[in-house]
Parts: sequence; structure tokens; C-alpha cells
Amino acid sequence: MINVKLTIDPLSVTACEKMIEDDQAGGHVVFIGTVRNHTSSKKVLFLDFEAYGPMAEKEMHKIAERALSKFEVKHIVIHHRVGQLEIGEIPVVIAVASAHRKAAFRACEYCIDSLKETVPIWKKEHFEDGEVWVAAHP
Amino acid sequence: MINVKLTIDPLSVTACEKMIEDDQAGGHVVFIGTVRNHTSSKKVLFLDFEAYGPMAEKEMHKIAERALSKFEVKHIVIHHRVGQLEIGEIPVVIAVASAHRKAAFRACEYCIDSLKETVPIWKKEHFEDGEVWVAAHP
Amino acid sequence: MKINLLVFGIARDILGYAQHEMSIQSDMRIQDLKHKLSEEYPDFKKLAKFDIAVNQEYQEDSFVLSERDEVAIIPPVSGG
Amino acid sequence: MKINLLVFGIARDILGYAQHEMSIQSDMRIQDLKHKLSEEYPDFKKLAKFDIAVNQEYQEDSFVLSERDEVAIIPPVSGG
Repeated sequence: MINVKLTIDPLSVTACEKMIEDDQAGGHVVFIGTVRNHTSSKKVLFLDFEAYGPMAEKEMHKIAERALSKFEVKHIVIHHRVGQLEIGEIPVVIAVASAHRKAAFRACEYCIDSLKETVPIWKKEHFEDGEVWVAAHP
Repeated sequence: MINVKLTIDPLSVTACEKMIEDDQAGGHVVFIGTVRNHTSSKKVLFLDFEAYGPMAEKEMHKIAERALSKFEVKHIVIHHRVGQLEIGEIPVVIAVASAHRKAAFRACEYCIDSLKETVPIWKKEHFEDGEVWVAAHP
Repeated sequence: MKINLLVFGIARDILGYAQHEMSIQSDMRIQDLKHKLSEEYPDFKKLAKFDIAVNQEYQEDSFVLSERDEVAIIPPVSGG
Repeated sequence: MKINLLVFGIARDILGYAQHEMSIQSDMRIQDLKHKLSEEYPDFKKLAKFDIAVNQEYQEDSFVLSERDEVAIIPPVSGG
């Protein structure tokens, strides 16, 4: 099962975990990304996430499909939030269920690594003295 | 921060996740073990977990300490349940927070792998036609 | 011919718009579009990179654009 | 001398008790205890392995037991 969502609403980790429940799956690995209060020693006030919505969901789906074919896992949920996020809020949740834990760890890490490489979502960090699009410049 | 618990009460994944919240930590990896409804094609009815309580908590603490020293992570929670568990119930939750996700994945996997090797907890699988101590025999 | 250009993140700050019906020559390849953008807006050269998606799929430099394509400028992504 | 023997999992099924104040010779090593158990209860030889913890710490075969030690028989663990 694959479930992918891009939303402006707060993400529910519990909801993602519920979706992957399966009596045949004994290992569940969940990655939760949260907004940190600093980047390279600069204090972050909040973040803005924007996405190329339809393409972002397509890319998230592709990543989940690739993970399902590469690893022995049963279910993958990838939820990403957009809009303004405060410190401690959750931009991304990835939940993976499999019969055996090693595959779940590999698949979950594969999904978040791939998401950060290919999914058209951008974050802007807001500081006290300015703002910056993350990763835009070398 | 390390938090280790062995308990007869149901585990709360959300409680474990709350414990590792930290404005400086952007990556959270959670492993949730659940009771599967079969092992090698045999239908499992329920499991019994027993532990050498005081030593089990000490070993869980040692594993968390080793993970904190081996990997760049901030917080580790390891909760394990004992007693009778039904299909789908949760015997173990491991939650790890770190500034960067790779360390959180490594540390979380290290903790569950080590737990399954050294922590004195035993599970007995109950089938329709008998029961077996898991891993006891070659 | 015309394409529907969508512009995101820092690319939007550089161009000053989020969406634009752009007139381009027929059979323009992605590499030509990238070159045109970089020449007219040198700030594109300062980016770590930028990709082009056509109709919501990443495409290579050699890909040829067609009339009415939805063409997105994808500066370095930073989700998660 | 006496030790407090704690017995878990399948080891408890083999011995038939969970706890026992056992009289052993002084300076007995863990390997001697393991040998003694395996001789008296051959089912121990069928286990994948079994370890001994003394006062809640795993100890090597060469470890020498002392009066009043809490000695636990640890058959293959299967938590998680």
C-alpha cells in the first residue's frame, strides 16, 4: 500500500502509523522531520515550504513505488506539509511497514534521502536579519 | 537523554515520540515492533514475553549509552513490554532524535539489533497446537 | 509557439513572477531554454543548479519543448 | 558455598524451577557450572547456546563465582 499526501494542515504522526498497521508486518520504521531552531549557528524563526503540488505528489509516489520494488516492504506512507512552519513543527513523516525490520529501515531512509533530492519542494529559512532559500546556492 | 522502561502496560508510541522532542533535533527515527500473526507459515495466536527485569533494564540502558557514544544523536528512548501480547500489539518502541537523520537511522537500528542480541527478554509463541520459546534451539 | 512557464522558489525571486505564458521558438530544447534564462537573468548562473520539468516530469537537456507544454523551472529542492 | 540461581525462559522448563538456592563448591567457574548443568540436564546441550549472568552482568566462562552471587541462566534471548 502506498499513501502520499501534500497538505497545508499539520501532519499526524499517529495517523501515518495507523495507516501502515498490518498483522503480517512486524517491523515499522517511522521518520519524522521537525523544524530545527538553528542552521549553521544562525537562529531560525520559522520556515516557509512551497511545492509544485501536482508534480511533488507524483514524485513522492514514484519514490514510494521504487522503494516497494527495491526493498521487501509492505506499506509506505509519505506525508509532507507546506506553508509556514514554526520551530518544532513537522514538515515530513515517512512510515514504512515490513515483515522484517532491516528492509523497513533501508526503505524509510531511501524515501527521505530521495525526497530531499528530487521532490519539488522548497524551504525558505527566516532569520531575524533576513531569509534564505535553502540549498539554492553552492 | 536516555529513557528506558520495561513494563507490563501497553506501550505508547506517542509518549516515546514526545520524550525525544527537541528544538535542536531535526531528525527523529522510531522503530515499532508489533506481534505478527505468523512465523514461518504457522499461525500465531498470541505471545508471552518474560524478562529478567533488573538486568534487562540495565542492558537496555547500556545499549542506549553505547548508541549515544557511537552516533551523533541526542536522545534515545527504549521501551519494552512484557506479559501476554495479542497480534498487532507492540512489544517494543525505540525512538531516537538527532540533528541529522543519518545518525538517527544508524542509532535506532543499532539499538533494536543489540536489544535482540543481549537483553534478557524471552518470547514464547503460542500456536493452536502448541507453543515454542523463540530462538531457543538452533 | 507558447509554453506555460511555472516558476518556483528562488527562481521566482529572480524572474519576478510565478507563472508566465512565454513565447519561444519552435523545437526549442531544454538546454536552449536554460541558456536563454541564464543569459537574460545572470542570477541563474549563481544557483547550485536548476532543472526543468515538462508536464510534471523531469526532462533532460536534449528534450524538445512542444506547444502548450507546462514547463517548470526547478531550482535546487529542499523539502523534508 | 551458596548461590542464588535464577532461571528464565526455556531453561526454567528444563530445570523445573525459576529460582533455587544452590550449593556449589567454592571457586566454581562459570564453565564448571555450565558443564554441571549440561551433564545433569542434557536438554541444555540442545539449546542454541546459554549464557550466565552474575549479579545482573554477563560474565565469561572463566569468571569465578562467589558466595551469595545472583547467578542467572540466560538461554537465547528473543526480545523485540
